[in-house]
Amino acid sequence: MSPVIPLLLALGLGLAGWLVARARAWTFKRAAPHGRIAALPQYHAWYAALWIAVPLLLFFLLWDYVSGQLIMAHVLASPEAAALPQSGLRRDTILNEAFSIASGTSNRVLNEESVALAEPFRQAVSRYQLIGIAIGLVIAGAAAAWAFLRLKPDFAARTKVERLVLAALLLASLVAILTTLGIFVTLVFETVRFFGMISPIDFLFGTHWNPDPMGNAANPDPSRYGAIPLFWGTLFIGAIIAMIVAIPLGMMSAIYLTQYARPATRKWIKPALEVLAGVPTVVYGYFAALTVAPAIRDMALAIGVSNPSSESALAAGLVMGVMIIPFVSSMADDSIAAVPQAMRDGSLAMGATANETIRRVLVPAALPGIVGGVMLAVSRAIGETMIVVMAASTAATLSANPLDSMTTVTVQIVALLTGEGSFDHPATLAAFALGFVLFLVTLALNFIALRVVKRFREAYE
Amino acid sequence: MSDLVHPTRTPAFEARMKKRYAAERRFKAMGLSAVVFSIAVLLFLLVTMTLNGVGGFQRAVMSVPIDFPAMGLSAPAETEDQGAAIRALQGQGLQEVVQFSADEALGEAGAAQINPEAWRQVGEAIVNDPTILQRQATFALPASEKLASALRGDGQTELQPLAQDLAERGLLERRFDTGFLTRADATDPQMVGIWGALKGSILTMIVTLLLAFPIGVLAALYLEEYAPKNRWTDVIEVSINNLAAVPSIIFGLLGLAVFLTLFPSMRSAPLIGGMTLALMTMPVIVISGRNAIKAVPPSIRDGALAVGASPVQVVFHHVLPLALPGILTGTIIGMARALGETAPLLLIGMRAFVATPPDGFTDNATVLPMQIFLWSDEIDRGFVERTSAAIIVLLIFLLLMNGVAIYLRNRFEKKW
Amino acid sequence: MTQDTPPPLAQAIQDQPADVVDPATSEVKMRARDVSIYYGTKKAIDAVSVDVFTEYVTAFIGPSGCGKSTFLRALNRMNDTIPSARVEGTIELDGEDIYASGMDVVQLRARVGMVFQKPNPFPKSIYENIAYGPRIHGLAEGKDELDAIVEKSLRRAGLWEEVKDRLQDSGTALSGGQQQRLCIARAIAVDPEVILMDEPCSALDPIATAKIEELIGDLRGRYAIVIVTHSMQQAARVSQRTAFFHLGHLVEYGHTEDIFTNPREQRTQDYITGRYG
Amino acid sequence: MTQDTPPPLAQAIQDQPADVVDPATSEVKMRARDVSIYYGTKKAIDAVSVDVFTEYVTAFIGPSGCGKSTFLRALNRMNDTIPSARVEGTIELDGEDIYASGMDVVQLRARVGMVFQKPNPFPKSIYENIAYGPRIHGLAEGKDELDAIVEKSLRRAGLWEEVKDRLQDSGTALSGGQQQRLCIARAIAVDPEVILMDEPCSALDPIATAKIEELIGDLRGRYAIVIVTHSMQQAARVSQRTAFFHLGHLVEYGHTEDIFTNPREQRTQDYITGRYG
Amino acid sequence: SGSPGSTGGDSRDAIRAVGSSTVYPFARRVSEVFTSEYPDFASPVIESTGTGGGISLFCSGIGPSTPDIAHASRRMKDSEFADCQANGVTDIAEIQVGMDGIAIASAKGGITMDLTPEQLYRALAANPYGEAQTTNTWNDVDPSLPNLPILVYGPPTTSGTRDAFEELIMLAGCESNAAFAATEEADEDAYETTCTELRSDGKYVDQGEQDNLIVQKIEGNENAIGVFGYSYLEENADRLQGLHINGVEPTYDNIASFAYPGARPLYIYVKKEHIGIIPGLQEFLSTWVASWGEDGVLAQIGLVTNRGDVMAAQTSAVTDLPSLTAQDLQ
Ligand SMILES: Nc1ncnc2c1ncn2[C@@H]1O[C@H](COP(=O)(O)OP(=O)(O)OP(=O)(O)O)[C@@H](O)[C@H]1O
Ligand SMILES: Nc1ncnc2c1ncn2[C@@H]1O[C@H](COP(=O)(O)OP(=O)(O)OP(=O)(O)O)[C@@H](O)[C@H]1O
Ligand SMILES: [Mg+2]
Ligand SMILES: [Mg+2]
Ligand SMILES: O=P([O-])([O-])[O-]
Repeated sequence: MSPVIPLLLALGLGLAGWLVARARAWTFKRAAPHGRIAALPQYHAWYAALWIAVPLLLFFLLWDYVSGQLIMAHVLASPEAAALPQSGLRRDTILNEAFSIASGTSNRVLNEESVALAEPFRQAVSRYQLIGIAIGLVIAGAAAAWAFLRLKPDFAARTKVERLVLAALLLASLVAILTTLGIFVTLVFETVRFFGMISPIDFLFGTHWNPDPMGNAANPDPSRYGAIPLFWGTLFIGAIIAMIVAIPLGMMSAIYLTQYARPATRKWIKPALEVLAGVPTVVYGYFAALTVAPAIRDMALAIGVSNPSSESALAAGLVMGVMIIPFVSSMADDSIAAVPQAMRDGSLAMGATANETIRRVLVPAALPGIVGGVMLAVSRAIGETMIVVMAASTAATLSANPLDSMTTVTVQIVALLTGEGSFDHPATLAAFALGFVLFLVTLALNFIALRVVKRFREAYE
Repeated sequence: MSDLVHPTRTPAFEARMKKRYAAERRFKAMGLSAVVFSIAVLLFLLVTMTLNGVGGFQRAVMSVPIDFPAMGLSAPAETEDQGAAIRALQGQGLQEVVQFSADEALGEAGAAQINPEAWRQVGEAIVNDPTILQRQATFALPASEKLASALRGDGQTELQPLAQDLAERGLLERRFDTGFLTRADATDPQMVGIWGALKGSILTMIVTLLLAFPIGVLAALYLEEYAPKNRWTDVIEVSINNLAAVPSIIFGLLGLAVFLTLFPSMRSAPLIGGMTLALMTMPVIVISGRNAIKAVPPSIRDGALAVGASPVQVVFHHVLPLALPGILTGTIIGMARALGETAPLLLIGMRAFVATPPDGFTDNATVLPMQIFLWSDEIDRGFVERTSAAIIVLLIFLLLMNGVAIYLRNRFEKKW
Repeated sequence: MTQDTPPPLAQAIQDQPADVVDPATSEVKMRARDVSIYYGTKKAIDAVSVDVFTEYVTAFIGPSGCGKSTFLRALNRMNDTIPSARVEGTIELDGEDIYASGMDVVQLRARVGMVFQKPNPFPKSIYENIAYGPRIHGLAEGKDELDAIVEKSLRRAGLWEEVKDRLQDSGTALSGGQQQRLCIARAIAVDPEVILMDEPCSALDPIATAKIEELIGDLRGRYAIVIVTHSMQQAARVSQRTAFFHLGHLVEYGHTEDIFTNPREQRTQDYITGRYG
Repeated sequence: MTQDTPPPLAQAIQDQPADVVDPATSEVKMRARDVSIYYGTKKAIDAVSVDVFTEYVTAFIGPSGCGKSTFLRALNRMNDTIPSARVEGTIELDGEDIYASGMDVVQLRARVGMVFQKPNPFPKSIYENIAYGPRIHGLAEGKDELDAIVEKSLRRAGLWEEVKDRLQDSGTALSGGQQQRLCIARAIAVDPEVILMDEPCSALDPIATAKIEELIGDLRGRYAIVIVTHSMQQAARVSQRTAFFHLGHLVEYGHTEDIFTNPREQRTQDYITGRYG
Repeated sequence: SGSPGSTGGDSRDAIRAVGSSTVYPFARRVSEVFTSEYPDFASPVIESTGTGGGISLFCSGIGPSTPDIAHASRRMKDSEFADCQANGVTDIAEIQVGMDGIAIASAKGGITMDLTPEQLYRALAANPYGEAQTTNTWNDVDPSLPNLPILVYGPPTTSGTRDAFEELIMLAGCESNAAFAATEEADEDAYETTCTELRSDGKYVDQGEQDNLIVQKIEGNENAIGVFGYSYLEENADRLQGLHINGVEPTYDNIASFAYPGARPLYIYVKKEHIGIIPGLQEFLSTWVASWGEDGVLAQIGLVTNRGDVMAAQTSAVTDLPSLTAQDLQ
């Protein structure tokens, strides 16, 4: 049945209920002393409308499923269905096709049998549609009767309607928990499967990473699943190189903008920095791979490094650092702004210069906030994917040389999961285990950082 | 008292002042250079992309006059749809006609470098206007990628003299390629377009917006206005804050493990992509929504409560309308982020090659940033320009969205 | 000190119109008994009992932080909006316990209106500010009735003449004093029985303050009014009953005249002579 | 009104030690002439001329928003930190125009110290709070000298005995009154010539207030002190000169005793008798 | 409410093909032609997942949620076939669409060498002949080779190219040592591992499924060599040069004639059950046929076409679609 009919029916009946209930509430109101009744007529109206429309919609949702079964039963019982193959894909296809011909969504005939079946489908659909509407009307009538019986001058319709609104709000916020739970369960489930094949010790402390997706899944070689090089690469690119770029630049930008720049300058520069934050990571990745990495390679060649990698950790890290600058600067900006004006005034009134005030009073006072911000930035950098997918390597080397190629957790997740669909191989599951580690680490970083920042804010409230 | 020399009025103090002011100037200069550096990087990025990308909006075309009356093609039946009509023309030897005309006009070496798909363009022209068969018409047919790169000055050296020669004779030139904005992905950089990816992005964003916006706003209202302070709301609060910080690729893992398990046949569909991105965007909307709601001064709530408004009325009559600009700003920023997002979509199959734009939410599709990623991996030099052109298109959308957000924020920034 | 500078508080009381200084017995509108109020575990009000009379203005005075606002907000359950706040004891409105479970808070607040320290008009038009309450309570049928209510309320608040030509302007575009009168008009519009005012003049300049004080005098006969103020002078000028709070305790409660000229407690005496605060 | 409640302000003045009520002529430390101050286009102070004398405490009083703080902050150019603020007229320190282009603001602020309404110790140790000024100005050579300055300043601020055993504790861990004395000690540590105080007691309880007032009395002989207060009682208690501001104008300026017992202007009279504010 | 409930399966319009990155560019091209020739059918979805990944997806079952076609740059393995059978994918048609060679190449102007499988084995094996890998430069492998660091970019383990490289080059190089070959009897598994396992100390760099990237990488580094399908070499003939193996250059003819040691056939596997169920599948196969000739579009982008008799057999196979059996794979 086309979803339009039930929708229109529910809305139409709901509207009718709304109008009637409102009229009725008005009669109460006119009759009431001082014209005061417990709730405004419009709340009575909404009460009735919701009572009619919600059960009706729920019924139609259910009916959609039930009638599907009934229609199928009807069609299969029809003589035309005798010609159908007994089971399998073809049978499903013919039925699907007949159904789409019957409902007019498509005319393509791949299987001739479906044409004959279209008619029984058509019959069944219209019969069950009628039955559905009839039952729907009965339900709507019953609901309306129930609702109208309760409409009285002293009926607290508003409270009832508002309770429903609150329930909707509560449901919406539960989505967040569901998502978190979904992520957690997904990751834990697959990770546990992975650890059933590869011991966590080998995974967390092994120094050799070279999973073999085509190897024997039943008997994997745990020595190929040592993730230390990935963790190191992730840290080196995201937490070291990127932060060496982002922290000083971000901090100094924030200080300049909050303490020195004229409001007019600030008004232009801040959005520009936000644009820097709004550039998609895939663009940064392209920039890193196409412009920065070759430049770094050339530079390395020029200073006499033999055979430098064209996907050095440095290239990915530098670009990631640039991406993080606005993040650090806005966190630092917020933190410095959260230091009460009184601190700054206090210092200036002592005869301190701006730079003394900033370095000796503002930054120390804002430090918890700034540290929290940097932790958030780190968590963002180590979870960043596209830049490293495009500019870092897939080779898991354990090295402290920024010109070497390194890989990261996110690169490996992408590498292990793109395309490869077999969910029971440890190499695929390893991606989930890596995801889980990444999730836990960023979670911990964020959790601590948010706490730190919150406590810092509270200190000044 | 006044005869006592104050330590702040000694020559030693004055001398120290000089140093202090110098330090001050140095510090300020450092700050300025940090800002300048950041802006410079931004500009450099934008300029590089623009310079690279301008060429990406063009392609090399060759002028081929075709004398239809001499070729004896007959117009396909009007009833036929375009595909069948073109197939009919193909049966009549349209390919050879085009090849022959090209040979005539460009010489054999040149004609060999007509794009193998070019004859379809002629076919489409005939289907669109059968009267063209009565006259001679000149077509600007795409050249092969090899010739196109020779014209750019890279690629195989042996083709470069040919390219130069044709260009000098005015038969080969680079023209603005309107098709770039209307075609979908292809294997040949001469033939690619971004409409497929752009449409995929639009469909995906619609799903994301429809899911994330209402859920995000309602959740923000609940948490900020009604949630009792208890362990449950703490859990909600913590999960939202953490979701906002979970790396995007983790959402891809979720989409892969949950959505694609529930709807296995919807791999690569904007519906699934949109759902995945909605989960990612929702917390952003919740957080910015809460901030906007928090910024509505409590005195307004008090005022409404004190005349006897119920909490729901307070929120829907006063708080929400006042917070709306802030919520919208946050939503736009969240959507901009989702629009530029690639990583989670990599894992749910939105990286497949699809040669036509998607028709609906359940069609196979890719998205603009993913198209950039895919093209960036292509080896053909032609793709470098095309990639940058696609980046320009993406950046224009994002700059517009950011611009609107910044405008909204400035416009409605209230000092209560 | 020269003789022509009279002791200020007594002077202010003497300036009140004679007929109101000792009004005829009036009925008790609100009755608080042994009310204690906690913020979490912190006791902000300790066993306070006070009566609020119709046709009187009752002033709550006391040094900052003594709990005046806290107690005031308990009278129309605005404390409900502070999650940590908890009220013990009984507060009755016309003999009905307002903290009883059956009490409809929304209706209570319509009966006990409130005006705040900082004028807080809605960022809507002047008209909409006043019309909001009648609208959500369904007090007017049709536009005409609503117009009438808006005009009447603005008139009573002494604002009509100033704004009648710009009812569609935003309420926030008015001056501070006008805004405060707008808030009073807004409170009046739903026909309350009691009006609570928390330092309604502290954000205003002297001229606007004088206007509000005058307005309170005009409104007195019609509503029970409770006003919190940190200015003893103001209390003396506008109120007939005064309650002096200190550190959460009600130190003294009685006729304003008695409190200011003949306090029973040493703490009251110290406060009104400016030894602290 | 009974006879044993004396007129409060006069009483407060009489409570001052006899020798300071009419001090010997003292030199003018700061001289403001025709000072107008604008925030953007809004005039917050209109042509005010005031002298500040060494060894005197000068009090600025007036209703809220009349410009007391604005004028006070102009005296050590703290207004510079507000981008929209603009000062016209001349203000001299020892005859030198502090708004002259050659004026070194840093040095000026070291000479004219300031204490704020809300105590604002740095979130550092008590020791570091005091040492901050001497350190940035390089006033001490070596740790010993610094220790000596810290001790001396804390002693003068009457805080030494209370904190000497916990100099490394955070300054923010002190009570409000102690914090305010810490801020005074911090200001003293750089040996200023003038100390400006903007409502230094308004965030404090009565006992802490009393301590600060006592401290101001002790410091008076050594520095020129300017104090903004909204409590007339406080002005009467601690100051020898009083300036009464109203709506940006200086209404009256003179000996505290005269202002409170025998004001020349009606507005002053109205204010101190509580007709507004 | 789009489909009747009990059919359970949902339908799919677009053909879905997954697998080899070597076949990917050809399949993409075919898909493009198919899309323009049959605009009524949805455009096929082609994903490059590597041969192994593709076949494992392909074999995961039948029905609209599984791919219709798997691309392979090597023949399906017995184990994979068994997996297919176990999952109900019993009716598979195998079509050899053309040939490819494992090209070993460097950037134009970069390193040139004439290598033997044995040299390659010794340079790239994790444990050549069971001993520890100690070579760092080509010179360490064989004094006749240049004294340059070993750096080889190549495909990952999921890839058919990798498989073919291990099979055709590494194993051959390993077997050339008769003494070691004798140990096969003792432990077949260990022998196999020793012969095919590539070193993972950074000399051999796994480049993911993107053969393009390998090309880019060696282009940027003149000392690096790359391992990828011949079509990529041909495509990029302007910037790459193929290295000789056993003195034979990787060229079209040498591959077609199997003179070049790295020659191998390319396959697509089709689920016969899906024909008539997924719209356009049969037409898509016809498009392959139309494209794979010597003057077809695929040859233009580097496909080494089947030789005459094979070509004929395969062309008829597309219409007959004989089912693959376990024996065929022996
Ligand atoms: N929301 C709250 N949570 C916790 N404590 C509070 C809260 N509101 C007020 N308090 C505390 O309760 C006490 C009484 O506060 P209240 O605001 O009632 O004082 P007040 O007499 O109105 O003071 P003021 O004259 O400054 O307005 C104070 O100690 C205050 O700090
Ligand atoms: N930063 C500013 N920008 C614009 N106007 C200001 C600013 N600071 C103060 N004003 C205005 O200047 C006038 C004088 O303010 P000021 O703070 O000096 O008053 P005050 O006498 O100190 O009042 P209070 O007793 O409340 O502290 C007021 O109208 C105030 O609104
Ligand atoms: Mg209060
Ligand atoms: Mg002030
Ligand atoms: O992708 P492959 O062809 O190397 O399997």
